[in-house]
Amino acid sequence: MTHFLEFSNITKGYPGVQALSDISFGIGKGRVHGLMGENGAGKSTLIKILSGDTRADTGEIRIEGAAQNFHSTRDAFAARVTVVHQELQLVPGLTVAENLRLGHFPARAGIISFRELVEDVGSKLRDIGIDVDPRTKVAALSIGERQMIEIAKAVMQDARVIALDEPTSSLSSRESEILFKLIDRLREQGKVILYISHRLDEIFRLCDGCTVLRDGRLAAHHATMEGVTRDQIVSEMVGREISDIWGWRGRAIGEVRLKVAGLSGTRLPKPVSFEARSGEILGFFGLVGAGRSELMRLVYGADSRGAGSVSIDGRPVAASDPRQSIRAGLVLCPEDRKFDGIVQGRSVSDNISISARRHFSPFGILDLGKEAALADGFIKSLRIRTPSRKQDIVNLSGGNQQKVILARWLAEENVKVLIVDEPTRGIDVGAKAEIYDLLYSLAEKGLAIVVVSSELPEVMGISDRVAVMCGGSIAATFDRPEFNERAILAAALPDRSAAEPIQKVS
Amino acid sequence: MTGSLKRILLGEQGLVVIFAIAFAVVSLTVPNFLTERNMLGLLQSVVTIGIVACTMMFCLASRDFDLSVGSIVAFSGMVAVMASNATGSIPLGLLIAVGFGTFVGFVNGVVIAKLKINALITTLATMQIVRGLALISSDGRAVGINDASFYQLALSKFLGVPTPIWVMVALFVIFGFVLNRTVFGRNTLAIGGNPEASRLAGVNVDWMRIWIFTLQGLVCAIAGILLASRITSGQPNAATGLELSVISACVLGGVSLAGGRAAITGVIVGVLILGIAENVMNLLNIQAFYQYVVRGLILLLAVLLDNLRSRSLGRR
Amino acid sequence: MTGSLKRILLGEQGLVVIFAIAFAVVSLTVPNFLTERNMLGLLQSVVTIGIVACTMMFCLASRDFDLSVGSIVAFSGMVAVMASNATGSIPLGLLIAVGFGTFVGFVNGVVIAKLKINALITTLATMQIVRGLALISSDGRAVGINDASFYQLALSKFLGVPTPIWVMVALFVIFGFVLNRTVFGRNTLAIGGNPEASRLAGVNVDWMRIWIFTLQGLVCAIAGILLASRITSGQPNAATGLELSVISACVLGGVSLAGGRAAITGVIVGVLILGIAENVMNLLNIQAFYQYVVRGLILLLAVLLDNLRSRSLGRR
Amino acid sequence: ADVKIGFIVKQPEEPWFQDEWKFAEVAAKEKGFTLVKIGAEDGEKLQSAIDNLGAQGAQGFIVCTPDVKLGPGIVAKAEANGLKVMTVDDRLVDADGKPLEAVPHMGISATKIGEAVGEAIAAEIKKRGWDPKTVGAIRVSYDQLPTAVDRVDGAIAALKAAGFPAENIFDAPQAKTDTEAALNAATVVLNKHADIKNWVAFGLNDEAVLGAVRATESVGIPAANVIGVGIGGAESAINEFKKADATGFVGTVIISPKRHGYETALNMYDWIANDKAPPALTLTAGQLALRDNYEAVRKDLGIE
Ligand SMILES: Nc1ncnc2c1ncn2[C@@H]1O[C@H](COP(=O)(O)OP(=O)(O)OP(=O)(O)O)[C@@H](O)[C@H]1O
Ligand SMILES: Nc1ncnc2c1ncn2[C@@H]1O[C@H](COP(=O)(O)OP(=O)(O)OP(=O)(O)O)[C@@H](O)[C@H]1O
Ligand SMILES: O[C@@H]1[C@@H](O)[C@@H](O)CO[C@H]1O
Ligand SMILES: [Mg+2]
Ligand SMILES: [Mg+2]
Repeated sequence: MTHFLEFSNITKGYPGVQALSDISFGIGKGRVHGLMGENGAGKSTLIKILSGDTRADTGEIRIEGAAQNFHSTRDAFAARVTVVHQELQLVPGLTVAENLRLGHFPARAGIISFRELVEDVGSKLRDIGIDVDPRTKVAALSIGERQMIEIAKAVMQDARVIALDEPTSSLSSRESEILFKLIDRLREQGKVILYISHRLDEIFRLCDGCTVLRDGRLAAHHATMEGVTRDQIVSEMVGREISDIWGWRGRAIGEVRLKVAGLSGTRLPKPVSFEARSGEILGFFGLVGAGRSELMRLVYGADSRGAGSVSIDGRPVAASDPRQSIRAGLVLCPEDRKFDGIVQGRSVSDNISISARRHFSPFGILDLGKEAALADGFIKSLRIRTPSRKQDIVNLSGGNQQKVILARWLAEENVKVLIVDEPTRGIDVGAKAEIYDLLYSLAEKGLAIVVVSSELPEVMGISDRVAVMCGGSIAATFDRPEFNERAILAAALPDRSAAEPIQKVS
Repeated sequence: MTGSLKRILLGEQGLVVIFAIAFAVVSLTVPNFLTERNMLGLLQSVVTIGIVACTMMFCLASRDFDLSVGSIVAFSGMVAVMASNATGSIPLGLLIAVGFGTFVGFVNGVVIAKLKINALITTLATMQIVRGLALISSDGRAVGINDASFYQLALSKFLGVPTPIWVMVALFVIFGFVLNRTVFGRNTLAIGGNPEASRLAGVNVDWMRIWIFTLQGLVCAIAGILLASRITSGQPNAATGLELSVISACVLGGVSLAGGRAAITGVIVGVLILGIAENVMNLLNIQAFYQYVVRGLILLLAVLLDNLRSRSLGRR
Repeated sequence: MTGSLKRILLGEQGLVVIFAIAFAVVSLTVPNFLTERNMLGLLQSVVTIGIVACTMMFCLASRDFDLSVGSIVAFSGMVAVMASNATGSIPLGLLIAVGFGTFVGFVNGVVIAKLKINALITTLATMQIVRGLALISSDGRAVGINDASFYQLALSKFLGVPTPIWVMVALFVIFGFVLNRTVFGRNTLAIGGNPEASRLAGVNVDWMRIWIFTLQGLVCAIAGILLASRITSGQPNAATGLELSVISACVLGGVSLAGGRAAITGVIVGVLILGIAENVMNLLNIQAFYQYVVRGLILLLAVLLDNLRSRSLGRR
Repeated sequence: ADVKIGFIVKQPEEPWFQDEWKFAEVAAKEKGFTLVKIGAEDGEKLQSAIDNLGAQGAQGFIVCTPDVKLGPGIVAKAEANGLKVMTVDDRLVDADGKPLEAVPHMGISATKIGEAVGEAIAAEIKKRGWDPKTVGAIRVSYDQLPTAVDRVDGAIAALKAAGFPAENIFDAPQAKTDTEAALNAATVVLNKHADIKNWVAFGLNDEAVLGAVRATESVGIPAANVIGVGIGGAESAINEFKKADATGFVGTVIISPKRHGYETALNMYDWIANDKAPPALTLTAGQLALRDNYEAVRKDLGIE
């Protein structure tokens, strides 16, 4: 039987890494097919080959029986294949409309018809259900909004095959739902959709079948999801069983460690106050643009504060300087891995030791042995997939980059408050469980931990207390016994009648 | 400052407004500045910088760099003269010069885009190679032109304004339009803003870079021809250091060296600031050595003002 | 090519290997090249570029740019001479010169880091301001030194090798160590790789940039003093265009203009390539105008070779 | 042994030095020695050039230095390399500015040549019957080059001596030494003094004066009202004389690169081969060439 989209014997190697070995499987017309696997299993690599971004060493892709030979993304586009890449690929200085039609502007004799551009994009966005003015500059959008734009970019084109690489990693459930409806519609139109996600619920909600990769090999292929269970997929992915992924365990909650009082900033005009205690995991939930990331950046001193104060163990932390925060024991894993997290062009080891190295550098001279040991230790304990600690971090898969950033702060001595913004964004199930476990043991050591997440099950699964943000302020807080999905969601939804429209700078 | 004044000063067109104010102040305080003659002289003095800035804007906006412009200007001017002499036809001579400049630009583009050699090094190399060729082909001497109508390119006037100024204005209009209204212009900004995203979106990045450098070469040839006509000969030493002036003008005008940001109004203002600074210093009879210092301070001041502006813009 | 040869040529140290081969070829084919005299002359000829390249490497690695080095070299040399003359004490004169260079570098750093003005523009401005000050303070003429022991700085030898060469070698060692083995060096590279991420990881980016420019100023002063001693006077026109040579040397040596990548071995090779090119062209009596062309071609060739190398490295 | 002589010049791009080299080459052919030509734009390059000559086994060199104050350094470097040295065009001085008498020199006095320009302009003013008080003078200046200062100062001195009022001399500083920069600077002066009808112009070299003449043309001052006298007499000036209509560029003071190039090379050869030291000081003179006699003057000086 020939499939609509068929991968046969795809192989791809990088120096020191066999990213894909001999991958073959097919997907029928009008089907949504999941692609699963641990971080670094080779999912994105497969998508990159499908999009013409990278070329396979051997093997071939067939669409409707015809062999495809993509030399560039333009070739793939011409064959009506579009892709949402794992990392956002937008041009911040251009408008939403321009970004959506980049590479394919409506133009006569090279002159762009801006009216047509804006109208066309506007109507398509409305069609899809995205509420953004096409004339807004992308720079003014939040990550979540950008992600939606990125998805729109792929979906708007008249494609036969659409591949989505972790499209929901920075979407809240509300936007995710918009996306799922969209995918259902595309399925009805007979498109083939290849869907990558680390969220199993989504796979079961959306997919007609799925393929699991492990270490670049095909671990399992399910033509239908009938009879397939979660546990089965998890064990196919990680090679072992994970019974309770959250694994929450109670612990003693102590004194207030982090106290935020009346904090405000340019993009968060209303003052916000909250506290986190020793041993406590405080979850922050909210919809995209609720202001959680803004708040955490202010707490950390990444952006300059308007008013308010932050103190740790009763001692105030100087405003607007991450260094002061780090020295006071307050650290942040940022949400935007690419722009705020990784240091491109530098090794894994360098990325891990960037902050902590000052502790083992008498007179500023590095102890290379200690640095190497530190890096190797984390590569092992966090199971970071990399050929060596000397690998350039940009060559790591998304999830493994995230682990490196976490390792950066775990390496710091004397951390009292750990803020993690979307800590498991792009992290596979197995690693998620490990990270949660790590958070619990850190909390047990007496740290106060703040977790920002747009995944409601995650927030509810691991937090001792949840703060819900809406429109730039904390709308409600819930203690673990009071956790209730509907109540939390309700608190996150803005009261449409009372809320002022969100102002955007274009 | 009242709110609305602040808004005007710090708004999108803030640079233009600041410039207009500075211009008014200079007009009122510097004798002989605001005369028709001086204005025309001033504009003529910025023709070379202004013309070359049009395409340098594209080059910088796409995150590239071109140091070879001065050499191309000098050599194309010489080619225009030599080819006119050799063929006995000025139009043919000009055509050959334009062809030559375009060719050098094309070579730059191909080397940079296809061989993936850093633009700074490539154009530093062609800057020297072309200058060397200019010196070799003329034995280091100025080449004169036999046909006096060649001078008319620069001396002729339309509505009382010399042709070179019109050419500059026309190029400002054309390239302003291209930047804002065409696929080419938007793709240029996209490449500068996020090369990876542009490539993935199907923009032919290599081809765009080749085109941008080719255009740069063409425009340098035009500037070179006008310059040769103004100085009535082709000189192998002309236009040294032009690259830095042009890049300064662009950066002054808000073109980002990190790519992705450019506007023709800014570039025009940048060019005029440089021209006015020179003009006023000479009108005020400021000593040559002090001119260096003043030039440096003006540069700093202009960028500082613009930074303050855009910073408070970001804070709104 | 056999596998292992390929591995050597295209490996980490490929640039060094290519250079070694080129050196061997030149030694065998160019008469008078591989003599002790010529080697010492060659090394002395690259002292200024070599010294300044040490800190320019840091500057580029952190994604900055410094065009003011030539002016600082010239002026600090003059200051050394003038201050020695004025105070009657050479050590005091040198101290004042070093202080002066360091101060200019510090000003660069503060303006760039704190006022957030583009480094290119800032240093283009200080380049002109400092050059202007140099000209003003000397009325455009060279200043001679009364005390002949000033010349000894450059003429004295240790183990048969002139002091300036030792100074250069010492600085290579020091800055090579600083780059790879200290927090300062690693933070420099981190800033170049991603300034925002580095800031959030607790690197004091502003402070680092100020330090880098300050060091650059200090090192320029050292180069300026040695130069003044070698040419036995302080010259306001010295070292013009130095910035481009130094940046070329760094880029030739694999320092990325996009920041985050640098190695001292590369920089040393880059400096030597430039020096050898000049030396050999003069030994072979290549005509001045052709030297331009050859210089350009060597630049292109060196980067091209290196690119081919690192490209096939990526493909393995 | 084979004789090898270096000829180092400060601005190899300048036609003047091309000519000097050309004539030195003639001497080399005649006597059968090797001539090594090196350009050295600044003190550092000059030091390397001398080392380089030493390494190649040259026995002596002739130099036009980028700066006369480099004197002691050049002498020391030459000694260290065992090279004989003589200077051409510009004479070396010590730290106090006194000429280094021990180094043989052939040259022209920058001040003298400037005076020749001034005198030529004054004569032309007289010939045209202008009243000096109504004439403006453009001093195209490039003050960071000491020779340039001396030349224009010479011209000014001669003009003043001929009764030209000092207050009518206006400074037009050129940012670079090319024609375009001179043109732009001179244009400002002309526009600032729009009331003045008659203009004279002088500067560092032909290119500078040409810039000023172009400026008068661009603001519409007829050639009859302009007197520009340059220095050098190379192509840019000749091109001007070849134009069908006379321009404001009336003349140029030609100095002969032939003697400077040929004779110095010959002197150095004699010094090395026959141990015959050159004369300590030879001063050559410039000669004024006008539109109608430039060919004769050039022949006279041995060029062409
Ligand atoms: N350009 C590259 N150079 C070297 N190695 C690479 C490169 N791109 C990917 N790899 C390696 O290939 C392997 C597969 O990576 P890929 O990005 O496909 O993983 P993934 O399944 O998408 O993981 P994640 O869930 O973390 O996104 C990883 O080990 C990664 O480090
Ligand atoms: N660069 C920017 N310029 C202007 N507005 C911005 C910018 N970045 C974010 N915003 C706006 O600030 C608000 C808060 O965004 P923030 O990213 O803090 O929200 P969040 O709750 O963390 O949601 P997300 O899940 O998107 O991160 C949003 O309305 C967003 O549109
Ligand atoms: O610099 C000048 C040169 O231009 C030529 O005129 C000869 O003398 C030199 O001093
Ligand atoms: Mg991936
Ligand atoms: Mg967020």
